[in-house]
Amino acid sequence: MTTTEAPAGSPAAFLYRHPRARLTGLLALPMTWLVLLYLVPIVLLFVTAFWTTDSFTGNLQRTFTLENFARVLDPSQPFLTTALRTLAVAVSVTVVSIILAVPLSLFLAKIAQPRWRPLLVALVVTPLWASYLVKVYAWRTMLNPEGGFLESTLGFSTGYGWVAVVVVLTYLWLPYMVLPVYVGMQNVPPSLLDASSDLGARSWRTFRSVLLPLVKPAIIAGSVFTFSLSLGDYITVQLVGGKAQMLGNVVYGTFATDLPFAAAIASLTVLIMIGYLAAISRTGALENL
Amino acid sequence: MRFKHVTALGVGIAAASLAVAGCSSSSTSGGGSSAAPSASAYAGPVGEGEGELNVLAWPGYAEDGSTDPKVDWVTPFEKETGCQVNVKSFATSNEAYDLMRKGGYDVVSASGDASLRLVYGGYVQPVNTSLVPNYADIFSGLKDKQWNTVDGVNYGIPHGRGANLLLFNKGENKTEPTSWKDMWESNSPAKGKVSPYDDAIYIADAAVYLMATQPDLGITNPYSLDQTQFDAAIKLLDQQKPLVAEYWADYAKQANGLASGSISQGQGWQLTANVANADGDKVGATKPSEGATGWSDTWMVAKDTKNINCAYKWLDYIVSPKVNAEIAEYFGEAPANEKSCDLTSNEDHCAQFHAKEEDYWTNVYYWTTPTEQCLDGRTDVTCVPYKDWVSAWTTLRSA
Amino acid sequence: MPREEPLSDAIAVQLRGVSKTFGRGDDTVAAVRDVDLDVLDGEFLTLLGPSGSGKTTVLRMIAGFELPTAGTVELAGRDVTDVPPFDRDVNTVFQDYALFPHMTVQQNVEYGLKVKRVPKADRQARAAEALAQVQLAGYANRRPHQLSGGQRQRVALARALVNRPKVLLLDEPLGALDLKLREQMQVELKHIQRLVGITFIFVTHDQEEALTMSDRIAVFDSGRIEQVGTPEEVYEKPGTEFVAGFVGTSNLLRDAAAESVVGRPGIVSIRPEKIRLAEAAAAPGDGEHGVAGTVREVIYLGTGTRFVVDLDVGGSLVVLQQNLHDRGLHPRSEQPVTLLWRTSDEYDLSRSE
Amino acid sequence: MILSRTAKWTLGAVFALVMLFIYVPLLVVVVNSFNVSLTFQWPPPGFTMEWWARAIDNVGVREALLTSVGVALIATTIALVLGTLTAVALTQYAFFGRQSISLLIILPIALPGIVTGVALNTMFTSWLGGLTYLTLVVAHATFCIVVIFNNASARLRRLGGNFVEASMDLGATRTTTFWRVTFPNMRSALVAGAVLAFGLSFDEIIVTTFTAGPGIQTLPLWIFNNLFRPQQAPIVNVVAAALILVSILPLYLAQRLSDDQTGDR
Repeated sequence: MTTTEAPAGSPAAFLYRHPRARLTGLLALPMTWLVLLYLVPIVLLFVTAFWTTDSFTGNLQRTFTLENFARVLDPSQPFLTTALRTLAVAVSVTVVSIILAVPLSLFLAKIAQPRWRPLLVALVVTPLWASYLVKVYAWRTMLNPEGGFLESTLGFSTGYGWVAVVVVLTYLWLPYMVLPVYVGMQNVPPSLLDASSDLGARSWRTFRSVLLPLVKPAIIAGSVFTFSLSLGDYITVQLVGGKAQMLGNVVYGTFATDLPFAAAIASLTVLIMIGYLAAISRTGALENL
Repeated sequence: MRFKHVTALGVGIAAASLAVAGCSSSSTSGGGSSAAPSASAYAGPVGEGEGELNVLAWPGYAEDGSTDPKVDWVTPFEKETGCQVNVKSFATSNEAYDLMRKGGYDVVSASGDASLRLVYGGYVQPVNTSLVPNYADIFSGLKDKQWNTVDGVNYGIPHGRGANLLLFNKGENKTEPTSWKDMWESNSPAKGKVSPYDDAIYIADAAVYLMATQPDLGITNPYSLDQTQFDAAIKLLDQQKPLVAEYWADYAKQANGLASGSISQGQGWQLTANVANADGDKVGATKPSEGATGWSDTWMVAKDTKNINCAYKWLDYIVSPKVNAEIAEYFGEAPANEKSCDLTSNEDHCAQFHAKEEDYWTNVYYWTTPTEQCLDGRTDVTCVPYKDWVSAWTTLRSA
Repeated sequence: MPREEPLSDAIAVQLRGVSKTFGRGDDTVAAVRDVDLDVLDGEFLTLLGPSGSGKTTVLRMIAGFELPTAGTVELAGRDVTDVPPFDRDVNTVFQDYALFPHMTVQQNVEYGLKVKRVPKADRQARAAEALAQVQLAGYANRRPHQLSGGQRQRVALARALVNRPKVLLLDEPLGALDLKLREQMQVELKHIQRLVGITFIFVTHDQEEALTMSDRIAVFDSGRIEQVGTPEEVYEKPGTEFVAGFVGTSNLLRDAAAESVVGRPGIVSIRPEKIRLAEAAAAPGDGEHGVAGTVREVIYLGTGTRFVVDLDVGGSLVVLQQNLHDRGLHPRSEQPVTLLWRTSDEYDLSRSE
Repeated sequence: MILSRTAKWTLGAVFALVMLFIYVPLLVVVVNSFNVSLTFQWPPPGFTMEWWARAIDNVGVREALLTSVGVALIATTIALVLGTLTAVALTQYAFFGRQSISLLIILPIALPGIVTGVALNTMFTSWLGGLTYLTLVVAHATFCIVVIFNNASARLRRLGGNFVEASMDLGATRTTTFWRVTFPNMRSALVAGAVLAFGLSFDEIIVTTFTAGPGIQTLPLWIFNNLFRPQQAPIVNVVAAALILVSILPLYLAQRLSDDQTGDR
């Protein structure tokens, strides 16, 4: 790209005088893309939840109805319970990930020898790149109550069910928590920790009162991933959940036969996620994603 | 980012959505009506292939060597016709129906609970059987049936039929079971190790069991249930739930469980048992005394296919005596082509699968899509339509 | 400081009624309010003021980084109010130098010529010349992070000068340097300016720096120019109380104190080095004013000593005394003294307004 | 940080345990890729190289691998353009609605994949004429944008606006400035972002399931279809083991590049 000094009337000069035009130019393409290819489909899906299907062919009938939402929210139907269970799984996975990621990152950022650090971090994060399916499948074979790895080496296995779902989802999404928390800890200036020690705080106190508050935004940023990825999962549940079902499975199971209902359930997960984002938006952690 | 932005966006989406939903409330999407569409079949002749064919098939129907290098019907077809075949396998009729509806596939192996929906939905075209030479050799008992022919118009080529069998792990079941009862009754020795099919159509399996155990309900056709009968079936399914280890949609996953013993009994296909026994004779399959649900499959052609010549070539190829025999043996079903019975590697295959005995099939209830108008001929009641089967199944699985 | 050579009367930069507000609605902040300013060709003009006084914003409007909310900016008679920076014959030395980290010193200096498509040979010659000018001839292939602060500063200067701009803008360029280096660079900058004859507009909050280097100083406060004048004028005859306080040490007699000492109400400024310390009972001589007080603090400064004296009539004055061998009276803390100065060294602020 | 000896030991122990938790399953996969038993009996009755040999010969794997690489490359390229543009816009300008745009950017990754998948599927099939290779690429590009955006804007924030002004001051227009100054300085961040985006796209299964056209098989789809096939499962293990081994390289690279952010020291 070679440009000479632009004459006063050049497009460059025009754009300079019109920051709005410049901004529009920059954002036109990405915003068109995101709105047309992401926001519109999401809105359409939400719209679909107000429609119904033909009882024989299962085709969409564009007649306004609140029936799908009524069914999702009907306490005599199991879907609210499913939503709560799904929420519980997502929260458990997030909490366990935090409990594991914080000491792990602390070790990496503040104890491990600096020259080993990149290698250790790579070791922790590498599983992110091993195929998702293969990892779940590995756990399925390990958890098999009849002759699986755990049963034959440790003598016991949780089998397939909710515990297995939480363990495997934690396994899958842990790196998404470790990465931001590790970076967050690295960005805490050592002088702050020294100052805390200097003021008489012991390790635990410094950790709780200085380090943890400083990496809180990073933890929250990580939790967006662990929470959202767990919330929408259905494959892990299919493979290691036994007969357990989460919201994702309901969407997956009804999407072919009853799209409006699937859309209503999907809207419920979107609602939960928006609620979560709203709750954490005050912390400013979204800037850290 | 502040709270108000998040909420504002949410509210914005919601408002826009409601506006759209309300405005278009009067229009109806195409294909929703219940009148059979009037379309004409391809007149022919079947010419040069278009070079490509997208096949939607039950697993085991269109093997290309990727499951087992020795099992490959696709490659010879590709060499013979120059039609490059992409195979997508599906786990349930609903999945097949949905994929056909969304387009992109040229031919599909549809079971009875999908075929009529495809016809009435307008997603498949009539088939000109005179362009399929091998059609002549199809068992007459499979031709012109209500699931492949509407108002005298043929919509596909029969492929084969089979029953959904009781599969069992031989280690867990010392004697061969002869009844479905261990899959249904609360005091089952197989408790926690039962594997039912994960689809709304499985409600019919409960109805089949009820036909034998509760004759008072008066069920004569498991796909034609009035509300009382339907409720009884759902109750039975609820009773089954504590017994269940996993519902299956992937036959190979079920084969895994049956072989390892983490599943003791399950409803499934002969193919599943065959796959599970690859490592040794561990799994048995039987049609219990109560009878069973089953399938009679039809190869159909998508309405807007761009590869009509390849599609007709495929229809003829896939029911040709040799290929039909191989598939029937591999999948474990009765072939559709009469001549296949002489070509199976196991000479007794047709006998074992009762291809020629219509009697055997009397208590096999082929998958059919339930409609409000009772299929068993009753007119004094309305039956529970398929949509409600699906929604009951969704509720059952989520509970 | 006397001007060494007369400046031409041609005007290099002219600001008329320039204002700049940031933000919108309730959050509006007026950074610059209605500023008029003429900068003469070849002049070394300093914009002096505390942080937030608008001096940097004015500089950025001359450079073209900000568009004025109102008013016009002219460069050599051409209205450039909304001309982008890349079309202005002006270059800037940034406070943090803003050297491109991915380029060598040579590439940094050549950059401006390169984007104007100056032929390679010419470009290299001019860059070499500019680097020699700032005494960095041997550093062409280094990267910015391999240089010391002073060296980076010089590269930034060379990068700007090589383009031979009509006006060079310097935004607190010496702020990041230590005292020694800063003093050295002050001399050097002034030298280079004389050498190349380019108009320099220099922003600083350091009044001593401003006094040392400038031909003229524009003192800023709260977005307005308080006074424009030679260093001498600004120091000796501060136009406002603010200028008196910001340039040099604030040493004011006001109200009652002024009335009793000088004989009229108002605000009177006396520079600390003009005051003489005398015994408690000493009377002012001819053409002198005197006031009695008590020494509160004695601060040793090396070259001199600073006394803070609380006046009997209220208020206090600072006295600066050279540490000569024969230094006269050198009172201790809490010692009563009389302060004496020539009436001609008084500057009545209330009158000048 | 001054930590007590006990604290250090405890943290070390936690680290070791988590590493065990992370690596045992992967190790099982790798070992099983040599396991003679078709059903992965544990402990393995014997070891064989047969599966590796078969995997190398497997046409399906190779084609799926090529598809995945292709999709990931195109999606990453699109995301690079869109993500960089947005990052430049959001870091260099303050304007009303900026917050909403950054929310919109993160939404594709913050909303569950199945929602994105079903939504895109519905739109593509009922309004835009069905699923193709293109729809898959579009879906992948959409959720990759945020990764590029995050890396690019983190770097731009660190860089500050000073260089841009300096460059314009020296006579370069904004466009020239972008290519001569901004871009060279964000290159390593973009590469790190691209590696991440590539990995994200390469391994995605949920959105892929809903947006891949007929006959298009990415590696994860291939794995999903073959995971339980008795003849194929050992080959799936081989593919997985290979992926684990190959993944270390780009990861280490990405790590190095983002460490490079501190740059001039």
